[in-house]
Amino acid sequence: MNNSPYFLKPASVQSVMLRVLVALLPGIAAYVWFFGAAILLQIALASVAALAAEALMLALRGKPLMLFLTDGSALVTAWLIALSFPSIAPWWLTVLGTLLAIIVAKHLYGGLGQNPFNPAMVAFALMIVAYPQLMSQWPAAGATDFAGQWQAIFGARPLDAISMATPLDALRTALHTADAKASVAGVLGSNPAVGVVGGKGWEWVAAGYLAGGLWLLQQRIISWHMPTAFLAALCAIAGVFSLIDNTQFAGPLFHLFTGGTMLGAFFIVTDPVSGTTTPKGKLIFAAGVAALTWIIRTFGAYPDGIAFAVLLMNIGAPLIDLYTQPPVFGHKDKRGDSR
Amino acid sequence: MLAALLVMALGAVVLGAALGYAAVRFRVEGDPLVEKIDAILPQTQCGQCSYPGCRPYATAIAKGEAEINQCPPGGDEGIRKLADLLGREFKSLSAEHGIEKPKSVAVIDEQICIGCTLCIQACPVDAIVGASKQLHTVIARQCTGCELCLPPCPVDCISMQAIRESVENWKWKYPVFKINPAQREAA
Amino acid sequence: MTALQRLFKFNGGVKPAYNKEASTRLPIAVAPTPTLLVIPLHQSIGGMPRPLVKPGERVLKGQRIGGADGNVSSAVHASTSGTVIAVEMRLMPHTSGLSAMCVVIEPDGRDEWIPHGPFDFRNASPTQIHDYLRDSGVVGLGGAVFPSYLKLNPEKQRNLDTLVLNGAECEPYITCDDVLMRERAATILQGALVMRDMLGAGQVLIGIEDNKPEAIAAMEAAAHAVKTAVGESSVKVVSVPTLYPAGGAKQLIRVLTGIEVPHGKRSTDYGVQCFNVGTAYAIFEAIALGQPLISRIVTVAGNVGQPRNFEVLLGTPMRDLIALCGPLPDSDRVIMGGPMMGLRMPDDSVPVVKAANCVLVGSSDLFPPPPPEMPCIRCGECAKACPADLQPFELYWFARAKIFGKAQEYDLFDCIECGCCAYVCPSHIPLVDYYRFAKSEIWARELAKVSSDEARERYEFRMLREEREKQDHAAKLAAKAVARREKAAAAKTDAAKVATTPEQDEKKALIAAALERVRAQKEQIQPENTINLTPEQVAEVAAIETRRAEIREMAKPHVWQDD
Amino acid sequence: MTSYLFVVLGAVLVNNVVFVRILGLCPFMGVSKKLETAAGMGAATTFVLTMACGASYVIDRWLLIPNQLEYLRTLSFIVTIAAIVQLTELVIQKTSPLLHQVLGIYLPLITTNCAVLGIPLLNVSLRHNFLESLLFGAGSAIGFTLALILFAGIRERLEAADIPVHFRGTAIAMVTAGLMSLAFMGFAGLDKYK
Repeated sequence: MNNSPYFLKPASVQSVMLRVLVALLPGIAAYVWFFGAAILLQIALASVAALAAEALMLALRGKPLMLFLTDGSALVTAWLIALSFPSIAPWWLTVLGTLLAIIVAKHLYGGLGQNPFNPAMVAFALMIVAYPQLMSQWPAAGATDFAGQWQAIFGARPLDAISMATPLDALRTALHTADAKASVAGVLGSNPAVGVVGGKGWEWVAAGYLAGGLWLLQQRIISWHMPTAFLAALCAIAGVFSLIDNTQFAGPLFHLFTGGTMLGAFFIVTDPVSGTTTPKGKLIFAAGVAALTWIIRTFGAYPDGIAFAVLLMNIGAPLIDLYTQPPVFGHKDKRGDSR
Repeated sequence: MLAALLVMALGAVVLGAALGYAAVRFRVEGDPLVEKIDAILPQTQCGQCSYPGCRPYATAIAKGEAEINQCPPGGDEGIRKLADLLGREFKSLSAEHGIEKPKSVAVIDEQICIGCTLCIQACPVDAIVGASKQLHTVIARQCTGCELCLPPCPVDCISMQAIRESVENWKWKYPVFKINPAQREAA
Repeated sequence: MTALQRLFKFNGGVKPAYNKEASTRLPIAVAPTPTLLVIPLHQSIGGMPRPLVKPGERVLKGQRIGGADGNVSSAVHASTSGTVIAVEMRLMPHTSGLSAMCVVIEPDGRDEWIPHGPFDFRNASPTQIHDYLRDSGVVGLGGAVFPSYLKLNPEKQRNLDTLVLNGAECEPYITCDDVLMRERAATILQGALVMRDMLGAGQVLIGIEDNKPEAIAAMEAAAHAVKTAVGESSVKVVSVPTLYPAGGAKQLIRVLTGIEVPHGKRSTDYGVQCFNVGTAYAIFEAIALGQPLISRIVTVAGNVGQPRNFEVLLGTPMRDLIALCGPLPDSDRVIMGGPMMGLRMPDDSVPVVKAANCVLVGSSDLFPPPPPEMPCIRCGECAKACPADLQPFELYWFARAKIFGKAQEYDLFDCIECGCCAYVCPSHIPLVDYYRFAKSEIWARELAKVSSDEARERYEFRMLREEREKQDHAAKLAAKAVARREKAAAAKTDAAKVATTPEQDEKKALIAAALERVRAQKEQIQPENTINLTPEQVAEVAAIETRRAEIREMAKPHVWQDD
Repeated sequence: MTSYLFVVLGAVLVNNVVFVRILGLCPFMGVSKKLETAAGMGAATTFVLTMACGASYVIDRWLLIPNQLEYLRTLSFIVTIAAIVQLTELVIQKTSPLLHQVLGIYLPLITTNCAVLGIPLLNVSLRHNFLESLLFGAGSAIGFTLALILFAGIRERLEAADIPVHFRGTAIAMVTAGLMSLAFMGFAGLDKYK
């Protein structure tokens, strides 16, 4: 029989995970509206693959199957993978990424709660390193023809017909090709994929994520530290550099509403397992992700930097936590970084 | 060819001289490590490690002559600490040196004791009091449970008794970890 | 009187369902004397008292049956008159289910007091007060049972600004302090004034959670009465926000004064001393009436028909108390204390002791078994709830893997085991159990370390002694050999009469040489690396030593000053 | 001036000696169990590597090239490094016996740390001047130290994780190193920007 405390607050891992999934729905709805139902197919693929991999690993490790399978954590990983991968990527890309995420990044480290790296971002980074072409084929806004997308996913039809580069990718390619005349305004102005502030259609998906994220904040599933620090730091860095030279550096609004910024801010950076946990550490961690994201987007070789930025900060998370321990009751004056 | 030889010879001389100087300048005497190892050992002085006491064993470990898994009273916990201190891999207790037993103390059966003082001479920590032809008794608080007094006793009047659990020394148990019972053994 | 006090906040805390109303509907009842009293000798923090009575002896009510032993220990008394029928090991009110020495008394029904009278503490020396309170067995009645005489020692108190009276009583179900304040406010206040005079404190702050308006009103009325009667205006009744664990001594001191008393420090170092209201009541009885602590108010609540507070003789079996309240058939456990921190009892036969503020009857409906433990997802809820500002999930992470050193680095010993973290944990991890486990392992290790250090010293001394004996022996042999040779030589040459006996000189020289060798050996034990150090290294060594001292300090058994 | 900055940044992050060049894995795996030892090993390697880069440049430039003895490069570099390591070991043994004991067999191992030989050789093939050689050596060593310390931070936490039995210890450390390497691939292209 258990010891004190003898009664617990009604809360469970499952309800936390479920609410995260619910918070993703507005973004997914916008995704379907602008880019077709392919994303639902990808989510289904990733979910099935994740649950299968989870069940396999749990069975191999001799853990109670139903208890852990129903905790929802595998589904969260699966959905994040589906949402961060191009929705018209071939089916095996999503499935392979999901399997690697669940098996290598999660269960080899002991499963839920013990993985030092964000599994979804491990999947993204592995796949973009291995298949850079396939990972850069994004659907064009308005291309909602499901039959064509089905064919793209299951391999019958060449991708190019329905895909185009994202604004981030286009901008990076243009500025990197040492074309002296290329400027942010020039590249973005002529690009049909660009909408009001970010990618056409993508900005609405981002708004959906933002809405879901705000709901998560209101539900106290995530704390304000990470999203705020992430978005503020990204704004600040992008703002300063675009002030310095707005032909070479895109402005803050562009950075906020393109790529995976909003998904990252509320659903990826906020992962408590692989991130930091102290209040100060959370601020440092999220600001670090923002800085690295901006650096990789601007100077690096990959179109979006969030995955790498998150993984890089994951590496430093234990140390950040170690050196930002909040002072303990009664030790407020002398503690700080004394460890 | 000659140039090559000269260059290498020159290098050898210069580096040799530098090293030779350093060896003299930075000579180290004594071994503070022994103290640190000795502090980890349980000080039962039982000799199960095949050394005459804890300190000799510590010296042997520091010199690299002994393995770290030869101390049964220290148990796995002690080996882990040694492994941590020395940056070596953890090894489980070597079977030839004994097994980890619950901590116990020696008790002399006063009906049988003949007062021969042999156990007094054997006790490494002077925890047995008595005199020739007089009853001996063990100071339980200072007994390390090394069992060295058992063999010399001619009448086998000494027995080891495990320390009983009381409200004072009772320990909270490891919470039952329902997810993975195998981990408890491993951890 | 309550309005002007500025309040502070502590971080964390939770708001569980309080369930306090049911047991406050009826006034305090006096529980009947049971057929058999089992009085454990060890009822306070510190050393086990010595038994002062033998089986067969007749004892009077209030007679000392256990004498304080050691510097920290408190006396135990017979709760009523009767015959001692045994001094033996009996089941203790402790989760371990182990037994300890108890005095078993069969009451004779006459309830005959031992002669007693008031104690004039104003004209007594500090030592007399110390001994009197120790022998009257008053300990903190908030649950920590720390001997009160150690906290009322006027010699040690300097510049004590504030005496805090703890009436917060934050644990769900428990109402013993609440009803005591409602019904006996004047007595509590008298006790508080006695303590204030002993300590020479400036003001008295009585902190009561704002979910006990009747108790606040009663205490205010009493404070007002004192003010009008004797012009005593140093007493303030302060209503504090209801938030578990506001009744923890450190949390209440923080709320009332803004001072945070760190772990391992005494609150008196910060000019504050804190007592439970029940302790104040007991102090009054001990000083003004001369009655030692033989009874206390106990809440009986939980899975019973009519929860209520009783004035209970110490040693009364919990079963008898529960029977008075109409236990419900599905009851499956008895808890001493509240649902957040209470200890599960091995069965319902264990006696009420000084620590028992509440006898909580549980059932699987009332306190359902926790859902299966899930892995920690580091969500940080526990850190938000922790009133000691710890990182409970880190403590858990290392305690689970038995990496105790790391757990200690994360200030395991600042944990007050309030249960907030486990209460909010979405993974239903029994966090406090992990901390209790880690703490008791670390204490055991510290004890083992002390005894191994002692063994090392004794072993080294023995080695030294054996070496000395060997050398002495060798010296003796050598001296004898020399003497023999000389005797032979003397006999041979017939040249006698050497002024002094060379034998003695030789022996002395040999002994001196042996001593010298021993001394030299001792000196050599100094490790070489402690000489010729740079100032930085010396500083580093000193820093390491202080850190070690701190760790030793931290690892000392944790003493609550919660009363 | 910026070119020197790029040499250092490139060596620390973009072409991190451990994660990208995959050099010096033995000490990386061996001495990363605890934060303090990792920092000590990193410091020792930084010292040795910087010294080795300076010394090897001098030897290469003033001894080997004038005498057309380039074929002795590897040999003479190894000798130089071995001597510097020996020197470092003596100094550490005197100044910090515990660090010496903890680093144990890994200290002489710096001799065979391929990073310590590889970086001076890279210096030659990249035609670095003396200052660049020193900076490249120091930068690489800082990258090595960074990798070591970050890795140690993760390993200290992994020590308490419920890792499947067959993956405990070195196995999971290798997986982790691989994933860290993956993360560092995010820096790709940074040193080639315009």
